[in-house]
Amino acid sequence: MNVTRRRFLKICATGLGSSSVVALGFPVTKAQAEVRAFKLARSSETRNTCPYCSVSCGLIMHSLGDRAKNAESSIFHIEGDPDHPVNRGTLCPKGAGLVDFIHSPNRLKYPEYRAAGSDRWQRISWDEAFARVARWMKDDRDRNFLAKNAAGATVNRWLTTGFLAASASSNEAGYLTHKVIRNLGVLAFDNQARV
Amino acid sequence: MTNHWVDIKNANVIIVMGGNAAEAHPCGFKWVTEAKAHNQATLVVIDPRFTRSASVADLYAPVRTGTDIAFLGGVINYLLSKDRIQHEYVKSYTNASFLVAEGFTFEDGLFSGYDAGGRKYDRSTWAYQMGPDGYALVDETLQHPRCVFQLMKQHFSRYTPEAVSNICGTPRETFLKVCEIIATTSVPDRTLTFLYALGWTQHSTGSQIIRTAAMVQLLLGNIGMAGGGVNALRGHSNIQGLTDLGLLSDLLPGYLTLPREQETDFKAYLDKRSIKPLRPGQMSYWQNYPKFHVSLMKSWYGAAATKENNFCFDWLPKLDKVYDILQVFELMAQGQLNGYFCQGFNPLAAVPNKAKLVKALSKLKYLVVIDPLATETSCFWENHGEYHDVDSAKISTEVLRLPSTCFAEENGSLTNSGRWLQWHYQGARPPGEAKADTEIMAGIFLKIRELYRKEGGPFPDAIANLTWNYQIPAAPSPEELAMEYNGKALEDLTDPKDPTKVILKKGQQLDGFGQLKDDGSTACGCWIYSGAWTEKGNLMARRDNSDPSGLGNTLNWGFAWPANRRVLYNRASCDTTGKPWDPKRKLVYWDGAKWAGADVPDLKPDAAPADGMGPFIMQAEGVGRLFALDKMAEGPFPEHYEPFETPIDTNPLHPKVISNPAARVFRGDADEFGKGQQYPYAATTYRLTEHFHYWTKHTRLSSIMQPEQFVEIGEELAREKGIRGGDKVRVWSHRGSIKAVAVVTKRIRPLKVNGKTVHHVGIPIHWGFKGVARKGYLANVLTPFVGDANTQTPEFKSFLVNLEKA
Amino acid sequence: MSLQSLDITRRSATTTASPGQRQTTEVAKLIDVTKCIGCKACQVACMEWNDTRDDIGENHGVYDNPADLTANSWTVMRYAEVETDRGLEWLIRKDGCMHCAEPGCLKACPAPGAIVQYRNGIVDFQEGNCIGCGYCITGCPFNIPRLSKKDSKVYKCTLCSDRVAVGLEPACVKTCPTGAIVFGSKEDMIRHAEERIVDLKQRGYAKAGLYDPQGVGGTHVMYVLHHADRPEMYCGLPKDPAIGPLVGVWKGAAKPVASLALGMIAVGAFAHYVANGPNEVDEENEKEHKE
Amino acid sequence: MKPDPDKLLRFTTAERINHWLVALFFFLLAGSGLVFFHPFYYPFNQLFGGGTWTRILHPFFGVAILFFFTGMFFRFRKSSVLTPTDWEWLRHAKELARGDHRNLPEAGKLNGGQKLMFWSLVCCMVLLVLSGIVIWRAYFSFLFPVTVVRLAAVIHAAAGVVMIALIMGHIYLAIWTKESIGAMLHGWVRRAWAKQHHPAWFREMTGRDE
Repeated sequence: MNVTRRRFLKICATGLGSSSVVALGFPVTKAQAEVRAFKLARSSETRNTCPYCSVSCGLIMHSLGDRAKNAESSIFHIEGDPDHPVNRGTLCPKGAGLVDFIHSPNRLKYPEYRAAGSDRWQRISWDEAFARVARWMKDDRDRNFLAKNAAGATVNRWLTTGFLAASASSNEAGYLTHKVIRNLGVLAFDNQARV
Repeated sequence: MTNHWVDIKNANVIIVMGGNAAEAHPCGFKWVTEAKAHNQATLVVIDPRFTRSASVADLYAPVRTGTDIAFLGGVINYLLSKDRIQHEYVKSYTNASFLVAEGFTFEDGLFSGYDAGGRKYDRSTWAYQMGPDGYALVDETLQHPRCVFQLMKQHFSRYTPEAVSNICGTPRETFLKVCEIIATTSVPDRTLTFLYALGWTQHSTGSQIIRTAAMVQLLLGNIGMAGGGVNALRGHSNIQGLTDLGLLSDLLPGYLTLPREQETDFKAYLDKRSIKPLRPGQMSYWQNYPKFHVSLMKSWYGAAATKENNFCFDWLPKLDKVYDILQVFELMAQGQLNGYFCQGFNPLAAVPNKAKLVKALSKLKYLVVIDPLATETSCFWENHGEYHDVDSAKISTEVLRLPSTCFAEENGSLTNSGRWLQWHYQGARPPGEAKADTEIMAGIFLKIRELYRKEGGPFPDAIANLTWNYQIPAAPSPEELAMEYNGKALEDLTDPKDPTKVILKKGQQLDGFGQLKDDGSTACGCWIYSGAWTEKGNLMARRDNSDPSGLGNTLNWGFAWPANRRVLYNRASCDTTGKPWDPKRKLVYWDGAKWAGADVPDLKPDAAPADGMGPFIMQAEGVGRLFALDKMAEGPFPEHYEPFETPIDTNPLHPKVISNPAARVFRGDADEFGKGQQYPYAATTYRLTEHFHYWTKHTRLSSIMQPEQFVEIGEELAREKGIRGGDKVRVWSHRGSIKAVAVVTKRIRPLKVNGKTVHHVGIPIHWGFKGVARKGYLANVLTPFVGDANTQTPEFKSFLVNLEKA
Repeated sequence: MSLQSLDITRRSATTTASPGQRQTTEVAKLIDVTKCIGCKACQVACMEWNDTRDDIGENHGVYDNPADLTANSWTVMRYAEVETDRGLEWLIRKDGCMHCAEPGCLKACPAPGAIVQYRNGIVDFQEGNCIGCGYCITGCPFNIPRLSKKDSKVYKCTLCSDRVAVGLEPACVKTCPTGAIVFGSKEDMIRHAEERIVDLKQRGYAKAGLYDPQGVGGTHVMYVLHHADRPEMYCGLPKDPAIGPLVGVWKGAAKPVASLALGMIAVGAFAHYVANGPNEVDEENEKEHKE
Repeated sequence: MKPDPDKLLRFTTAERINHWLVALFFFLLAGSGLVFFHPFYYPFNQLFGGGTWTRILHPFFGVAILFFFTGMFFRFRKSSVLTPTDWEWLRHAKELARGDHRNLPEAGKLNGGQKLMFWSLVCCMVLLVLSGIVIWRAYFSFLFPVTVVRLAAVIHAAAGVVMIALIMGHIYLAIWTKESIGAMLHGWVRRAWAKQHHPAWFREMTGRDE
C-alpha cells in the first residue's frame, strides 16, 4: 500500500476520532445513586384508630424519638395498620392525611374567653375556665331547676342549659360525659348521630 | 350495622342506596370490591347522582331524592307479586302470619287514628289480634285477610313499576332490572346486603325508608345471614359508641330509656320496659330490663342506691318531651335556653337553617365549646364578611373555648359501625395546654360539686352522691372508666344452678351482661358493653386477627357488642331445625346439644330448635316485624311521602297527604319552606370523599384535594342557564343564598317525574369561614329545619333551590 | 442502602456500564382502573410519605385537584365522563410516572446520574445531580416530570424507591382502600391482571386488557383497563407511547457522530496545514511592496 | 496605532470589538452548550460553576450573543452581499486550499468564502435563538406543546453543531491565512497582504492596481 503523507495523516485522524468516540462518556466516579433514607427506620410506633368515619381503620402512628426521657414524641407519619382486619393497612384520603389534622394550625392550645359584645378572644387559665363554667352552670341551675312539675310529680330536671356531645370522643369520655351531664338534670342532651 | 364491614365480602348482591359508600367509607368499600372480585357479587347503586360508588357498579339506577320508599315499595310489590320471596324464612322468622287488629286501616295516605291538629297518630289500632292466652293470633297459611302478609301485599300493590317510575323518575326498565337482581337472592344460598347512610336517614321519612329495606331483607331471608343484613354505615368514628352510651335526650346507656314525667312509679317504669313475650316460648330479652337498669344505678350512685329508695329512680330527670337538636335550637331561638355546651360538635354548620342558628346562639347567656379545633360555632360572633356577616358588638353571648385532645393524644376505645369496640393508645402529648375530654368533664364536675358543697342549692343529691372513686379525681383514666361501664360484682356472685359455687368474687369484673342482677349486687355502666373489660383484661385491645371460618368474623379482635357477637340475628341463618340455609355460610348451627359455629350465637346457647324460640330475641314475638305495630310515628307500613320541599308540589299517590303527616314542624319553619314554582330544582347535600364533615378544612392535605366550594349540576340544566364548568353560580333557597363554582357533569341527569322534568342540584358540605381551605359558605344556609318523624334527623337530603350564574 | 446503590441498570448521561451483576426482582405497580373509585387516597399518601405539600388551589369545574401533576403532586387522579355502549362511565385514572423499561427521561437527561434506573425497574430522579434543564420533560412520552419553581429541580413519582428498598410497597399501594393499586413482582402483577381481565370479560367488558406498552419496552406501572382498545378515553392515556422519533434523533447516534464530525474537522484542518502549509503572501507580491 | 502609510485599515475599532465580543460569547456558549450535548463534554460544566450554573448561564450567554451578533449583522450585511464574482471565487476555492490562487477571481474586502460564512452564521443564529427560546425551560417551554419542544431541541443541537463547525473552519482559515488574525486584533494589514488576498479591495483602497 502506497501511503502518501496525506493519506497517513488521514488515517491518523480517523484513528484519533474513533478512539475518542470509544472514550466518550463521563467516568463513573461519584456515588452511583442512592434512594432517600427510609424515614421510619427507628421511629416509635403507636397503634390507634382513625377518628373520622365509622370504619375505624387501624392506624400506626410514627413519632420522633424512641420514647427516651429526653425525647419529646411528635407524630410525623401515619399509615394503616396491616394487621387490622377491616382496613388491612389501607387508609382513605382523609385518614392518609391525618398527620396534618394533628398538626393543624387551627388546633386550640389554651382556654380562651370571649366577653359579651367583644370581638376578640382572651387567653385564660384552666382554673379560671373551670371556675367560670361552674359558676355559670350553678347560677343557671339554681335559678331554673325544676324539682316537681305542675302536676306535683318529681321530675328533677334542668331545661335551660343544653349539652351537645361529640361524635369522635372515646367511649370512656362519652360515658363520663353522660354520667356528669345527666346527673345535673340536663335533658337537652344530644349527640352528632344524625347530622 | 346488623353485620360488619368485613362481612360485606360474603354478599352476592350489594345495593348501595341512601348512601355513597365508596365516597364516604372507602376503606369499608374495599369489602364491596372484594365481594365483586372474589364472590362474583353484583353491585347496584341507586342514587340521584352517578356517584363514585356508581363508577364501579354493575348497574346504576337514577332516583329522585326523597323517593326511596316508593322505589323499595315497588321492590316489595315485585317480590310479592312475582312470588320471589324466601317462603320458609318469611313464615317462620317474620310476623307475616300475625293477625292485625280489625280497627287498623289505611286510606288516602293516612293510617287509622290520625289527629290532624296534633300532627300525630293515636296508634292503638296498630296492633295484633290477641288470643285468650295473652298471645297474638297467627295464621301459618298466610291466607287470612287480616294477616300481616295479606295486608302488606295489599298495601304495596299500589307500587307498580309504572307508579315507581312516575314518582322516582327511574326508567321502568332500569327499575325492573334492579328488582330482578334483588330477587335472585330470595334463594337460601344467595344473600343481598343493603349499605346505606345519611342518604336514607336525612329525610322526613328516613326511619321508614330503612324499615322498607329491612322488610325487603326479611322477605328475601337475608337478615342474620353472612353477607346480608341492613347496614347503616355510620358517619363518625364513635357515633355508634356515643349512641350506645345513650348520649341522647331520652336515653340512658345501653338503650335504656329515661322515664317520662308521668312515670313516677319505679315498678311501673320497669314493668313497661320488661316486655313480655307475645308468642309462646320466646325469649323477649328486654324482660331483663330491671337487671340492666338497677346495675346502672348502682354504677352511678354506689351505696346511695338501695332497694328502699328504688335505686334512686327519682334522681333521674324525667322527660316532658324529647329534646333533640332541632327542638333545642327551636327553644334557644325562642330565648328559653341560657347555656349551651358543644363538645366536639359544630352545630352552626351541622344543624339546618344557619340564619336561625345564629339567631339562637346569640340569645344564649353563655356558650362553652370543647373542641380540638377552632370551629365556626365557637366563632359564631366573629364577622367573616359575605361568608358570615354578623355584628360582634351586638352579640352578648359569653363564650368559653376549651381545647381538647384529639385521637392521637389519648387512650380509649371507639365503637365502629360494625359494633366493634377497639382500644387505641396515646402517641404524643397534646398541643399547648389542651386536655382530654375526660379531664375537662371532671374539672367542670368537681368545681360544681365543690360549689354545691359550699353554697348548697336545689337537689344536690345526684351531684353529691355520684360515684367518683377515680385514682386521680381530676383525671379519671380511660381504663378506670372502661372497667366501670363493663361492670363488676358488688357481692360474691354464685352460679344460679349451684348456689354454693362462687363464680365471681366481690369486686371482680363481670364476664358479661348475663351476670347482671336486679337486686343491687352488680354494677354496670352500660350493659351492652359488659364483657369489654373482664377479669381477663381489656378485651377491646385484643389483636388476634385469625379468621378460621373465612367468613371474616375475627372473634378475637377487639370486642363486639353484644357479647362479642359479630352478626346480629345470626340464628336466622339456619332453618327451623338449626341447619344453616347455606352450608357455605355456617355462621352458627345446632350441634344437637348447643349452638356452635363461627360466631357467638344470637340465642340462648342451649335453646333447642324444636322448642321454637325465634331468632329475633329482642322482640316480644321472637320474629322480625313486617308490620311495625306502634313503633313508628307515621304508620306500621312504610308509605311514600314527598319531602317537605317537593319539586312536584303534590304526592302522586294521595295528593291530599303530600308529606309525612306525623313529622314535627315548628310554627315559624313551615313558612320558610319553598314551593316548586319559585324553587324548581331538587337539591341534596352530601360530603366528598376527600373531606370529613367540617373537620378537614383545618387539614392541609385534605384541603389540597378539594380546595374550593362547588355545586354540581347536570349538563342540560347548565345549558338552560348558560353556565359552564368553572363559572361561579349563586344558589338560593327560601332560607338563604350561597355562591360556589359550578361543576357541570353528565353524572346528574334530568328525571321525568309525574310529567315534569326534575333537575337535581348537588351541594357538597364542608367549607366554612374557618380553616386552612378556601373560605366558603356553610351549606346549611340553604337547608330546611324539619326532621324525620321518629328520630328528628334533619331533612338535609331533599329540599328546593333556584340557581343562576353569579 | 450502599448495596442498593450498585443495583443499577442505567444512569443518565453515562456511557459506560453501571455495576449490574446482581439480579434483583423486577417490581411493578398495577393500577386496576376498574376498581378505582377516584378517592385520591393515593395522592394524599404520596404527599404525606414524601413530605411534599401542594398549594391549596381552586376548583376548575371538575373533580381533578390538584389540576395537574406538579413538583409536589407526583400523582393525580384524572376523571373522564365518557358515554360508551354501556351508558355513562366515569373513567378515573391515577396518573403518574410509568417507570418505563426504556425511559425517555433518562435518555434525554444531560446530567450524569440525575436519572437512574434501578435493576428492579424503578426510574428514580436524583435531584442532587439534577441541573434543572427540563430535558427529561421533553423526553417523557407520558408528560410526567415537573420542574419545581422553588428549586428548579425536576420531581416525579419515585415508586417509593425508599420503601421498596427496605422491602415495603409504595405508599399509594398500601393506602389504596379498594385494592385498585397492587404491587409485587412484574410477573405476579401480570398474572393478577389476567385474573382481573377474566372477571371483567365475564361482566361484559369484552375489550378489557392490560396496559403495558411495548413501545417503551413495557412499564413498571401498568393499568387494567375496561376498554384496553381505547386507552385515550382515560384522559388521554397514549395508545402506543414510544420515545419520540425526534428524541431518538436528538439523543441517539446523532450526537456521537456530530462530535466525531467536529473532531474530524479539527484533525482535517491540522492535516491540511501540515500538507499545504500556511496561506502566505506570495514572494513576488512581497517584493513589489518592499520597494 | 498610528497610521502607517504602508498599511491599510481593514477593520475599524468598533468592528473589532464587536467581533471579539461575539467570539467571546461564542466560546462561552459552545463550551456551556456542549455540556448538555453529550456526556463527553460534561466536565466543561466546571468552567461555569457546575451543571446547574451552566444550565442557568447558557441561555443568558445566548441573549448576549444575540445582541452583539445583531450588531455585527448590521455592520457586515452590506459588505456580505454575494456577487457573481463571489460565486466564481467559491468555485475555485478548492484550488486555493491547495495553495493555488492563479485562477481565483479577485476578492473584495470579503471573499466569497467569508460572505458565505457570514450568511451561514446568520442562519444558525436565527435557528439557535428561536429554538433556544422554546427550550428555555425556566421561562418559555411551558408555552409550547411537547412536540414543538422536542423539535426545537433537535434543531438547537443541530444548529449548534453546524455553528461550531463553521467557527472551527473560520478559526482554522484565520490561522492558515497568515496575518489575518492581526487584522482582527489591531485592524491594519500590509499592502502586500491586501493585494494578495483581497485584490479588488486593495485597488479600491489605494486606487492602484500594481
